[in-house]
Formats: sequence, structure tokens, C-alpha cells
Amino acid sequence: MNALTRFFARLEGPQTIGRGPGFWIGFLVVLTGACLYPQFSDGYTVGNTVYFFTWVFMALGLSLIWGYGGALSFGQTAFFGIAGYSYGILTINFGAAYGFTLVAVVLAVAIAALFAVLLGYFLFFGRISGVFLGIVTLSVTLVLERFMAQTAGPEWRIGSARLNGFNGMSNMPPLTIPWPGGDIVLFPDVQLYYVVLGLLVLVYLLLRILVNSSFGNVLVAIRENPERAEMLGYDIRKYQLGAFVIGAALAGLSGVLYTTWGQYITPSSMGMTAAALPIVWVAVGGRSDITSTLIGTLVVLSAFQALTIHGSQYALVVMGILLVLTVLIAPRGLILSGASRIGRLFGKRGDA
Amino acid sequence: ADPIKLGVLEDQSGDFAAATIGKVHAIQLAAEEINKAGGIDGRPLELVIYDTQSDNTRYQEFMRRVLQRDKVDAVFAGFSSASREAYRPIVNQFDGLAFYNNQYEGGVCDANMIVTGAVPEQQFSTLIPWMMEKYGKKVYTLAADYNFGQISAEWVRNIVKENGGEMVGEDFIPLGVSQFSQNIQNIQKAKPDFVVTLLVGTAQASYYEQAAAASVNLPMASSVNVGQGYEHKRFKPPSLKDMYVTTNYIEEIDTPASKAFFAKFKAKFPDEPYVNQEAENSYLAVYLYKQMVERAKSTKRDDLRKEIAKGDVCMDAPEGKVCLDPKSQHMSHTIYLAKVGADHSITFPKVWEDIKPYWLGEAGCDLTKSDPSAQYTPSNPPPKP
Amino acid sequence: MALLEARALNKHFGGLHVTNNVDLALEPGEIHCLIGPNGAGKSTLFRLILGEHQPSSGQILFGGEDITALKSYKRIRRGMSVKFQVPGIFKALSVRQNLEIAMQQHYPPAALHAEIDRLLDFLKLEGEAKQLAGNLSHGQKQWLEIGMAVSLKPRLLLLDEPTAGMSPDETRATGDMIQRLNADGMTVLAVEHDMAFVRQVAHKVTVLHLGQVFAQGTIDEIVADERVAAIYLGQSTPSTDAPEAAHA
Amino acid sequence: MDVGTLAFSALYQFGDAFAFLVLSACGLAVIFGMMGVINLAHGEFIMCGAYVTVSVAHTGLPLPLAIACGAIVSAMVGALVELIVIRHLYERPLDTIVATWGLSLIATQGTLILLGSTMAGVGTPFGSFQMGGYSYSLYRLVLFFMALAVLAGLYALFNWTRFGVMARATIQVPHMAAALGVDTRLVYSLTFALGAGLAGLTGGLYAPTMTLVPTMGTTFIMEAFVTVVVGGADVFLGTAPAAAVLAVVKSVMTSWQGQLFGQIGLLVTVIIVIRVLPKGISGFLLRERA
Amino acid sequence: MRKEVLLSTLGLRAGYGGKPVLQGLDLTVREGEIVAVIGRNGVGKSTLMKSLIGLVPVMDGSVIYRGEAVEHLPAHKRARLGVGYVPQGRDVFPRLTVAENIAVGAMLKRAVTQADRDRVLDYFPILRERWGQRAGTMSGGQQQQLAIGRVLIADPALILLDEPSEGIQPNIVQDIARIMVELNRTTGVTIVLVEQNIDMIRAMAQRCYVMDKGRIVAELDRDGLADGAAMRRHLAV
Ligand SMILES: Nc1ncnc2c1ncn2[C@@H]1O[C@H](COP(=O)(O)OP(=O)(O)OP(=O)(O)O)[C@@H](O)[C@H]1O
Ligand SMILES: Nc1ncnc2c1ncn2[C@@H]1O[C@H](COP(=O)(O)OP(=O)(O)OP(=O)(O)O)[C@@H](O)[C@H]1O
Ligand SMILES: NC(N)=O
Ligand SMILES: [Mg+2]
Ligand SMILES: [Mg+2]
Repeated sequence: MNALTRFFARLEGPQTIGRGPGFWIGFLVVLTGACLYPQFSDGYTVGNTVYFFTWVFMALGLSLIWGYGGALSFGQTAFFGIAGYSYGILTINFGAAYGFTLVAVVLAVAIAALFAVLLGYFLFFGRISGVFLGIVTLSVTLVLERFMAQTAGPEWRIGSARLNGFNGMSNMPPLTIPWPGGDIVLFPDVQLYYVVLGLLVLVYLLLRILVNSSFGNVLVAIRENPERAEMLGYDIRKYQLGAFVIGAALAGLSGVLYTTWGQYITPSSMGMTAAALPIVWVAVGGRSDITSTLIGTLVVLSAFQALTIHGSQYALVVMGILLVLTVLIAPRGLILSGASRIGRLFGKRGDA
Repeated sequence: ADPIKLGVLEDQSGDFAAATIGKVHAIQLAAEEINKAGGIDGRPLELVIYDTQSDNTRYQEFMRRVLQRDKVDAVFAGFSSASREAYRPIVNQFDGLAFYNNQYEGGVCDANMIVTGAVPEQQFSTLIPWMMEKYGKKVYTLAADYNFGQISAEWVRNIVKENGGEMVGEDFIPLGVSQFSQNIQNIQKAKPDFVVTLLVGTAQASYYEQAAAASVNLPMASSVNVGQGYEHKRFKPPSLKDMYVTTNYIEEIDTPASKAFFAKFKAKFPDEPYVNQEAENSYLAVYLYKQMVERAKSTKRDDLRKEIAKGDVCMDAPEGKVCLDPKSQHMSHTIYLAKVGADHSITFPKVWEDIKPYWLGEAGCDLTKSDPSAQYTPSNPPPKP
Repeated sequence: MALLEARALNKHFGGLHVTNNVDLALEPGEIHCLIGPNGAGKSTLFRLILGEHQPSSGQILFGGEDITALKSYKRIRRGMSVKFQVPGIFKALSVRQNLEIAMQQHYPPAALHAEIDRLLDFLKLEGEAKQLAGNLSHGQKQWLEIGMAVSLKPRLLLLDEPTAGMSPDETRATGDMIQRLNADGMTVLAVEHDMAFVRQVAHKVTVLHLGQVFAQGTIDEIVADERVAAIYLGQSTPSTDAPEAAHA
Repeated sequence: MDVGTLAFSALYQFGDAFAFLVLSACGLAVIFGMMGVINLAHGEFIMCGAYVTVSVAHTGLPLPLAIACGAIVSAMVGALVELIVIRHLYERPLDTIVATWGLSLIATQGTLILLGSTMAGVGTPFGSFQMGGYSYSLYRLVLFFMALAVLAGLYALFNWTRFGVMARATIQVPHMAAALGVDTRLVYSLTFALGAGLAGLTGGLYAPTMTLVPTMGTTFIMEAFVTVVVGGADVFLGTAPAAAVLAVVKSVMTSWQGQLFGQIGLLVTVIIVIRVLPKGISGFLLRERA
Repeated sequence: MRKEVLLSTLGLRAGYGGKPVLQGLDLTVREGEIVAVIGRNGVGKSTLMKSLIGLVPVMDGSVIYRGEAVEHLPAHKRARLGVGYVPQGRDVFPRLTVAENIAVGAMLKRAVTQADRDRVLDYFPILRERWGQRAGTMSGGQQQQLAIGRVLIADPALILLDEPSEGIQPNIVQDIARIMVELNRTTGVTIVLVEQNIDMIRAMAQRCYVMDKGRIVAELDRDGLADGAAMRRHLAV
């Protein structure tokens, strides 16, 4: 009982913004809004929102690794791609019956996490840090991209799944929930929306607990001063590896959800531009706080899409200007800076 | 009357923009002409245009948007094959109709797709034998290392073999590579009679300048260059000297229909750097759509496909007469052999009329009977019934 | 048995022989001060003990166990902790968080915050608990780091110039604290240049010079040693200048 | 084919790869190595240099002068960018990733809007020479020697001049450098402008050999970052050996198995080198020296 | 005859992030004086020194140097007016060699002769011995000596010393005090000294300000300095 309340007490803490009844009432209001809104909206908007949600997991994972742990991984898209392809290969070979797509999600995320264990062991136990870490992870994802791009030939197949090179892999089934009287196929519409929203809330709350736990404390300590953290008796490599694997699993989850959303995965999802995007989302929101990351990612994604829709060829220029201005005006990230400004407005102290 | 809505998803920025902005302009030109002439059965055309920024994920976002939110009647979409594969599942899911107005590696057998671009059998079965006749039987292929390049290279290999020639080398170049010293040396070592260049994207186009600077001086043959990337306009002569290209359209084609099209294009878009084959494919696709809708008196995909099945959806395009093949929903083309001179002027040593996109149909794709929604290649043909 | 034993420790940096066959033994429960000229190798010896540097040759034993090849964090877990010469704190975290990170390993969650409050009080940093550690004054940073080191409840506390930048009163307070901890059983090895402090706390003093053990004994023996005066203490020893300190 | 020809062609390929790596990296090495700014707009400074060079050459000025113009204009743009944006970010270098990525979007798309999707080239000067049955572009040798000259010049600048020492001091402890009388803002501006100018020089040098499109900078980016990072923190100790190692790997892998393996080989080398030397080559050299 | 005032502050308020640490501080230093500033940890001594050289923004009040208000001049301009600063915590350039660190210090002087260099290296022989060593690998006390030498090379007219004895072995502390006094006598250099080491203050200072909570709360003259009990009272917690 005591342990359980302490567990939930970790929902708040110095590592996350937002505390007290005010925040949680706001949280519930937003959550309720998110639950109700499909009833008042059209299929496109809902499907598009799911699309935005799918990326958020990767951003949250990067926030954990980079914002909290101080290790800038430039290669989260490697896990995204691995999980996406794994889902494709598994479901193309074994189909969608008996809820296998759900098993495939778990397996695909596990494969990404396993790859992260190997890579992370190599990186952190080799004491690679700073920008070196960024370039090595980027190199890994680019190697995967280059390799996958040239697998167009029929010899590149796993079972009945063609890797299909740069054109990408398609024809995998969407998520399918077995149901008496006909499986429920989760096309990007209301059903998939609730599934992904549920996952998102779960991941968000668990991450809040994680970063406010002693694990989170140590992670932040490593970011601030790894030597000191080690001199307090922590094996910093294990903590970094732990965060890296969790972050990779979340990137993998994004990859799987993205793949099921569009029934398509491509090598360019592991390319240079794709690799840079999560960094931008996380940095714009405020990398050292998961709430800021979550909101920031959604804001950036929808703002950039809206710009592209309405801005014609000026869209990219405006995006660029917005990014530069954000960095200049909101040093700690748009959301984090905004939150602390609001916090100050209401006379609260020590927010964030 | 209610407008007919056409979605247009093309790359107006990013890597591919140089070859694809003209496609948007061509569609705008055709729509304007059609609307001036009273629309399609009295219904005006309304274009819903999004910039896909050379980014596959944008194709996914916007294909969903045009089909689900904008509820367009047909979509004109895609340059790279990857972008087409990215949006194809979505078109299938919503049972939409998409025109892919681009030359490509071929093989898409999908009832939701109509392809107006040229395919390898049209470009290589003409080009390669002609080149072997003129220059000799030793061939070297330099190709982009992805689906388009690999599959096209496979076509070249097969045709060279069928014609009693010899492949003396093949080099595959990852997309984005711009440095070719090693390949230039490989080619010199292999001593081919000519080089087939299947290089894609602006970075890879740097090959020509670098080969010229090293005095490679070999004739070249291509299905993409000049017709798509107008390298002969972008590079200083004579780096593209003796480049032979089979294309269904380029702005230099000297027929009345072509000159009229080119003049209209330039009148509306005077700054257009070049009117390439994809621009013409896009232009004719709008008219093709008009014809089908007028004949079917409907914009429903099934009604349109009934017209296609009749096998007589044909039109006089700027390139000449073109027809839609009911089995594959691909297009027959007039194929021009363009030769680049030392001063980068274009001549046309040969023209082949009415070259059919025969391969898919012969291999077993028949959309009038079934819709596998798949892409096939010579080494991965449709399953035999 | 000695708690810490260094046997013939050598460390080279390129051509520089920084510690030269150092033998040092610390009895459990003693306060041992390490003094010596700048560059004598004192901080380097600390880093060797902590495993930040690997010795070129020699052996380190802790509680009888050979720890020469052990990773740093394992040595800490065996019961060491350290305050560095240059403050090593978590600058962008609050003072409270700094202590929390150090103490969460040693106190149950329920008791943790009360313990932190106690320690803050003790360090006279209660007013700065929410302040970012990087914004503390130099002296306050020293206090914080000493607090972090002490809070690990080590068997062996390593202090590299704990009173640098402190006023005489604060130096004395630090000395008092160390004596109290020592009375509770903590063994201390401290590097200091402040002779008043050394005189206050040291049971035993080792002088390091040019990487070698130069002299060893009680503070009075050392102060009386003319060779030490020549290389280190100078003409007027502080002990004569500030006699009050010793009796405070 | 005789041994001499083989050796020459191997050397030529190595030199070609080396020049590309060094010239891609040098501007970035100054900006990242000296200032800690992760400049994702590096490629766009290269593009800027190339565009200016070609535009100037089209007016009839000789190519070397045109290249100098390209470098100078890029340097000026760099100084401006430093003043408006980068200056405010020295305290938080990671944020420069986002800011310079934004700048890169602005530059690429702005160029597309203003100057169209491509620009006509100028052609490669100097022609070719024959060696054992192969013909080679003479200009590639010029590029190689320019790479060596840039390395030598940078080494001299940063180690033998007041500016070099001031710049390095400023980057390490800016407030202390200021307290010792160094005008740190000026030093930052000049350093950034130098890096941008070097990128512009690279663009100018490669402009005659490449297609000119707004996105052309991206072809340099990966090589640039990889070289700088394998080199490690010390620009001058690091860049040259890193480029040498990577050029060997790249040219050998490319000639053996093609460009794909050249690229993958490059990336795998990075992963291995950094695993073995976690602080890059210069980190390793300096540790040994210490 | 009293010497000219070289440096003074008037109602100086300065601090970090909008919060003043110095709460209206007044002090006066005359040319050729050695003035000490003492006070407990955290009262704002280092903040004072930083606001004198220009590393902390002045919010209110003024800093007057040679009769001119300099509070809005950036640090490098004040340095060029002859102000030298030895910070608490040394702040040497870690990846520059000793020689290069000295060279940065010498930047202000148009021509640094070998004699200038020798003078400084004679004060701190270890610097000559380690001329090519990277400063970051020097021991703490060695770095402190470098930080002092780095400032002396430029012959400043005013030296701000923030706890110079920290980390330095006792006999060199005595040497430094001696060197400073000698420099003060021979060149007339003015020195503001923040110190906790009473021996050093007594050996050097002619006058002493006592700081508390961002203000000057007392001033001791030579006699006050000699009074050990008074000193300790002011430094008491
Ligand atoms: N990484 C290194 N490379 C080269 N020399 C080093 C390195 N680390 C320390 N040294 C040298 O080793 C010697 C001992 O340094 P150390 O820091 O141990 O001295 P110390 O006794 O702690 O001196 P202080 O009292 O000044 O702190 C010094 O001469 C120093 O310059
Ligand atoms: N960078 C900073 N940001 C915010 N507050 C700071 C900063 N540096 C110092 N402070 C605060 O200003 C006050 C005065 O600090 P300062 O360093 O001037 O003290 P000091 O008198 O020099 O102390 P010490 O004797 O410990 O060196 C302290 O309360 C400290 O917490
Ligand atoms: N379809 C092409 N050229 O990728
Ligand atoms: Mg030391
Ligand atoms: Mg201080």
C-alpha cells in the first residue's frame, strides 16, 4: 500500500513540470477532450491525429535519452525502421489471424529493443559520449538506410516478405483485434485512435513515474556530471544503457504504429532528414521535460503540416524561420519556457 | 455545375523539385484550358494542390487528405517510385483513382492506378538495339542503386544479351552520391562501346561533367537523363555530347503538336526552365481523364474502368497518339530517340510510333479480370494462373 | 589490518613520473593528512585510489581486498567517497536534488527527505535548498560537495582541499565536523594546505614531494622538520602565527 | 597493366577521396571544432559558395577569382548569421542543431524560390591527362592540392598567429578570455565567418564539377560530419589523419566493391574508430602526448 | 598628499538573473593601494570582483575607474584600460599550453619581451618548467600560479585578486604576498584582494573592507588589521 502510493507519488517531482491538483485537473480535462473529440470530428482529422500520435512515442524516448540522460542519439530512426520492417516481415509471413498483429507489435518492439541492447552495450560500455555518440548512432541508421535502399532485387526476401529496396515494403496488414463475430481491423480511424491514445497516456504516465524515480535522478545526474555520478557509486553505463533501450523501444513502437497506419515502411524513414526530425521536435518543445516534449512534438507536427498545406512553396522557409525564432526566443524550448512563464504569472515558485 | 476535383501531389520543393515543378504547371495549364473550353461536361475542374516536399511521409499525409477530406475525384501524384509505393496502400484503402505520370521501372499492376509515364520495355527495347547497331556490342551500365536503377539495369542486361551483346560492367550508385572518379576509371578499364547511364537525382547528374573532364569520350544511352533532368541545359557543353535518350517527350520535339504545346506552356509559365517528359505526361493525363469522364458520364472509378476496358481510350497528345492499355492501365507512347550534340543541341535520329507497354500484360497482369495491387519485375513476375 | 594500503604506486604521464613508489597505509579510524608542495602528486594519488587513473605499477588494497583493477563505482560501493579539489557537483540541479542523488542509495525513500533536511541544516545550506548548485558561491559549493561525500556514510572519506576558500571559522567548523565523523568510526584521508586545519584534525601527516613520500609523523614532528619547512612550509609556520586555531 | 599505372590510379583515387573529405570538413571543423556549434547549415554555405562562384564566372571573370568571390560572400553571410542567430546560442550549443537546421531550410528553399530549381554550370577547367591507358581530370589534382593548402593554412593560422590562440582561448573559457582583453564577440564572428568562408571555398572549388541545385549541400554533409568527428575535438590534429584514414577506406572499398560499399565502409569505419578511440583521433593523440 | 582615487563604486547593485547580490555597495580604492575585501562565504565578494571587471551586469549604481564610469563597458574594454583579473577557481584555458595561456594574457601588451616573460617565470619557476604542458593537466596550485602569472605579464594598473592563495602551498603563498607587495612598491600597481587567509591579508593589505549580504559593513585600517580578534569577529559565521 505504502509502496503503491509512493509509486504514484512519483507522478510528480522535480524532473517533470506540472504538479498539484491544478495540473491534474487540467490533465483530465485535456484527456476527456481527447476522448470525446472524435465524436465531433471527421475520419480524416481523426486518422491524421493518430498519425501525429504515432511519432510522439519516438520523441518521448528521445527526451528520455537526450533530455534526461544527456546522450544525444541521432539514430532513433534506426529503431523506428527496424521495428517497422520487423512488423512487416512478421505479419506478411504469418498473417493477421488470431490477433497475430498484436503479437507482431510486441515482437517488433522487442527486436528494436534487443538491437538497442547490443548497440547500447557497444556504445556506453565503450565510453562513447557527446557528439561522438550522436555521429555513431547516425552512422548506424544511415548504414541501415543505405543497405535497405539497395534490396530491390527478388533475392532480398525473408520468407514471403520482399524487402523491396528504396520503394519500401507494403501490403502488411493493419492492426487487427480478434473479436467474436469478426476481427476488428484498426484502420486509421476512431478505433485506432483510441488504442493509440490509450498507449500514449500509459507511456506518458509511466515515463513520469520513471523520471521522478531514483532511476530518473541518476539519469539526470549523469547528464550533469557523469564523473561525479560515478563517484557516488553508480554504474553510469548501466543507467545509460537502460534509458537507451527504453528510448529505442519507444522509437520502435512509433515505427510499428507508423507502419500499420500507412501499411508502408521505407528506408528513407531511417535517412538523414528522418533522423534529424525527432531532434527538432524534442528540442522545440523542451527536451528536458516529457510533457513539453509531448506537447511540443504535436505542435511542431501539426504546425508544419498546416504550413505545408497553406504555405505552398514558402512553407519550408516559414518553418525555418519559426525554428530559428523559437530557439532564440524560448531558450529552454517553446513549451518549457512558456510553462515557466505561466508559472511565474501565477506566482508559483520552482516550477520545472 | 459542381466542380470536378483533382488532387495534385507533386514535389515543389526538396531534392526532386527540379524535375517536378513542371508537372504541376502542366496540370494547371491543362485544367485552365479545359475550364476555358467549358470544363468536363460543363463541370469545371478544381485543383487541390499540395507540395509533397520530396518526402514520402507527406505523400501519405496528403493522399489521405485529398481522398478523405477534400474528396477529390482523382489524384495526380508522385515522382519517385518510393513516393508512389508510399501512397498506393492509401489509394487502395479508400478505393481511389490515382494517375502516376512518370516514367519508371514498370510493373505496377493495380486497378486504382493509371500510369501515363513510359516504362522500360518502351524505352530500352528501342534504345539498346539501336545503340548496339551503331556503336558496338560491349555495354557498360551505370545505374542508381535502387529499384528504378536495378530493374532498369536488368532490362538492359536482358536486351543486350538477346541481341548478342556483352555486358562489360555494371556499377550501381547510391542515391545522393556526387563523386565518380572511381567509376570513371572502372569504365575506362572495361572499354565498352557505349555506357548506359541510369542516373537519378541531381547529385548523380554530376557524373557527366566529371566524365567529360576526364575525357571519357564514350557515347551514352539513357532512359532518364535529358528527358527528365534536362542535363543538356544545365551543364556546359560538351559534357553531354553523344548522349542518346529515348523519351516520349522533350520540348525540342519538332512537330506541330509539340510546338503548340510548348508555346502554350511558355506563354503561361515563361520562367519554366524546361518542359520535360513528365510535364507532358501530366498534361495528357488531364485530357485523358476528361475523355474518360465524358465517355462514362461519370467520375466513378468503376465507370471509368469500363471505358478503359474497351481498349480505345486514346488521344492525340503533344508527343503524338497515345492509348491506354486495359490490362495494365499503362500508356502506349511515341518514343523519340534524342541525340545530344557537341553544342548540346538536340537532334532526333529516330522515332518509334505507338510503342506499347507490353510486358505487364504478357507477363500475366490483367486488371480487367483481377486486381493484385502489386508491383512486378522481370525477375519477380506475376504468379502464373 | 590497514583499511587502505597503497603499495609501490607509480604513475607516469608521458615523461613525468608523478607518483613514485608511494607506500601508504591508513589504519581504520585515523585521520590522515596528506600535505606537500603543489604538483607533488597528492590529487593524482587520490585519483589512483579512486580508480580514475590506472597506476603504471603498484597495488591498492582496501579492507584487505586488492582493488587495483576495480572500476570506480565499485570502489565507492565498497565504502569510499570523495570531495574533489575542483568542486564536482550537479550544477544545473538544485542543492536538494544533489543531495537526493547521493543519498537515495543509503536511505529508504520514506526517510530520505527528512535526512536531506537534516544534512542541509548541518551544511547551513537550508536557505539554498532550491537554488541551483551551480549558482552557489565557491565556498557553498565546497560545503555541498563535502555534504554529498559524507552522506554516503563511507568507511573512508577522501577530501581534497576541503577548506580551500573557507574563512578560518569555517575551516574550524569543517575540522569539527570531520572529527565528529571520525569519532563515529569514519577513516579520513585529507589533502590540505591549511596548517591550522591539519593541526586541528590530523592524527598522522604524510608529506609528499616530487611524487615520493618525503616525511611522515605527527603534525609537530612535521612542522619541526626543517626539510619540510624548506620545501613546503616556508620560514614562518602558520602554527606560530595563529596559535588560537589549535585551541579552538 | 603495369604496377606504376596501378599505383598511380590507386593514389589518384585516394587523393580524390581525401580532397573531398578534407574540403567537405574544413569549414565544419572550424565551426564545430573551435566553437562547439553543430552547424547543420554547413552544406548551405557550400551551396552559397558554389552559386556565387558560378554566377560570377558567368559574368566572364576568371574561375579562380570567381571562387574567391564565392568564399568571401559565404564568409560575409556567415558573419551575418553569427550576428543574428549563432551569437545567442554559445551557452547552449545543442540548440544550434535546431537553429542551423532552420537556417538550412530557409537557405535551400529560399534559393529555390529566388533562383529557380537549377543553375547552368561553368564546365571543368584544365582538361585531362593520360597515364597508362587511363585519362584523368587534371582539375581533380588541383582539388587535392587545394585540400593540402587549406590544411596547411589552417594549421598555421591557429597555431602560429595571435588570432589562433585567442580563438582557442575564447572557445574554452569565454568569460576569462574577455577578462584578459580579448574581444570575444569579434573572435566568434571571425571564426564563424572563417568556417563559412571555407565552406564557400569548397563550394566554389567543386562548383565546376557538379550540378548546381539548391539541395547540393547535402552531398557534402555526411562526409563532413564523419571526418570532423573521427578527427575529434582538435581540428588540426584531427582532420588530416581522419580524412586520410577515411579516404583509404573509401577508395579501397569503392574500387573493390563499388560505391555502396565505399559509403557503408566509411560509416562502419566511423563506428569502429570511435569505439576504439572514444574521443576521436586527436583525443587519442593528445592523451598520448600528455 | 593623498593619492588619486583609481577605482570606486557608488551604490553598486549587481547580480544574476535579475536578482541583485550586491545591494548598493560603495568602496573607494586609491592609486597604489592594496585593499582587501573579506566576508563570509556567499556574501558577494566574487560577485563584486566580477562586476568590477565586467563579467556580471550592473543593475544600478556605478563603477568609476580613473574618473570615468565604466559599468557599461564590456570586460575586454576594461581589461584594455589596465584592469587585470585573477578569478576564484583559476579558469585557466585547459587545452592551451602554459605558454599559450601566458600568450593570451600578454595579448594586451603590444610588445612582450623575453625580459617580461622571464620576470613572470622567475616568480613562478614551475611555469617555465611546464612551458609546453596543457594547463588542464596541471595540479590545482600550479594552475593558480599560472592564473596569476597570466595577469602579471600584461603589467596591469589594477589587479583584482579573488582568493589567490587558494590551493597554493604555504611557502608560495608567502612568496605571492611578497611579490605583490614588491610589485606594488616598485610599479605602483593597485590591488584589490579578496582573501580568507588572514596571514596573507596581513602581509599584503593596507586597508580592508568587510562585506556582508552584498554591502560593505565595516572598514579596517592598518591597526584594525593587526587586531586579530577584530578580524576574526568580522569573519565569524
Ligand atoms: N594528465 C596529466 N598529464 C600530465 N601531467 C599531469 C597530468 N595530471 C597531473 N599531472 C602532473 O602531475 C603532477 C601532480 O599533480 P597533482 O594534481 O597530483 O598535484 P597535487 O599534489 O595535487 O598539487 P596541488 O597541491 O597543486 O593540488 C603535476 O606536476 C601535474 O602537472
Ligand atoms: N552564477 C550565479 N547565478 C546565480 N546566483 C549566483 C551565481 N553565482 C553566485 N551566486 C549567488 O550569489 C551570492 C554571492 O556569491 P559570491 O560568489 O559572490 O560569494 P562569495 O562572497 O565570493 O563567496 P565565497 O567566499 O564562497 O567565494 C551567493 O548567494 C550565490 O548563491
Ligand atoms: N520513377 C523513378 N524515376 O524513380
Ligand atoms: Mg591537488
Ligand atoms: Mg568567492
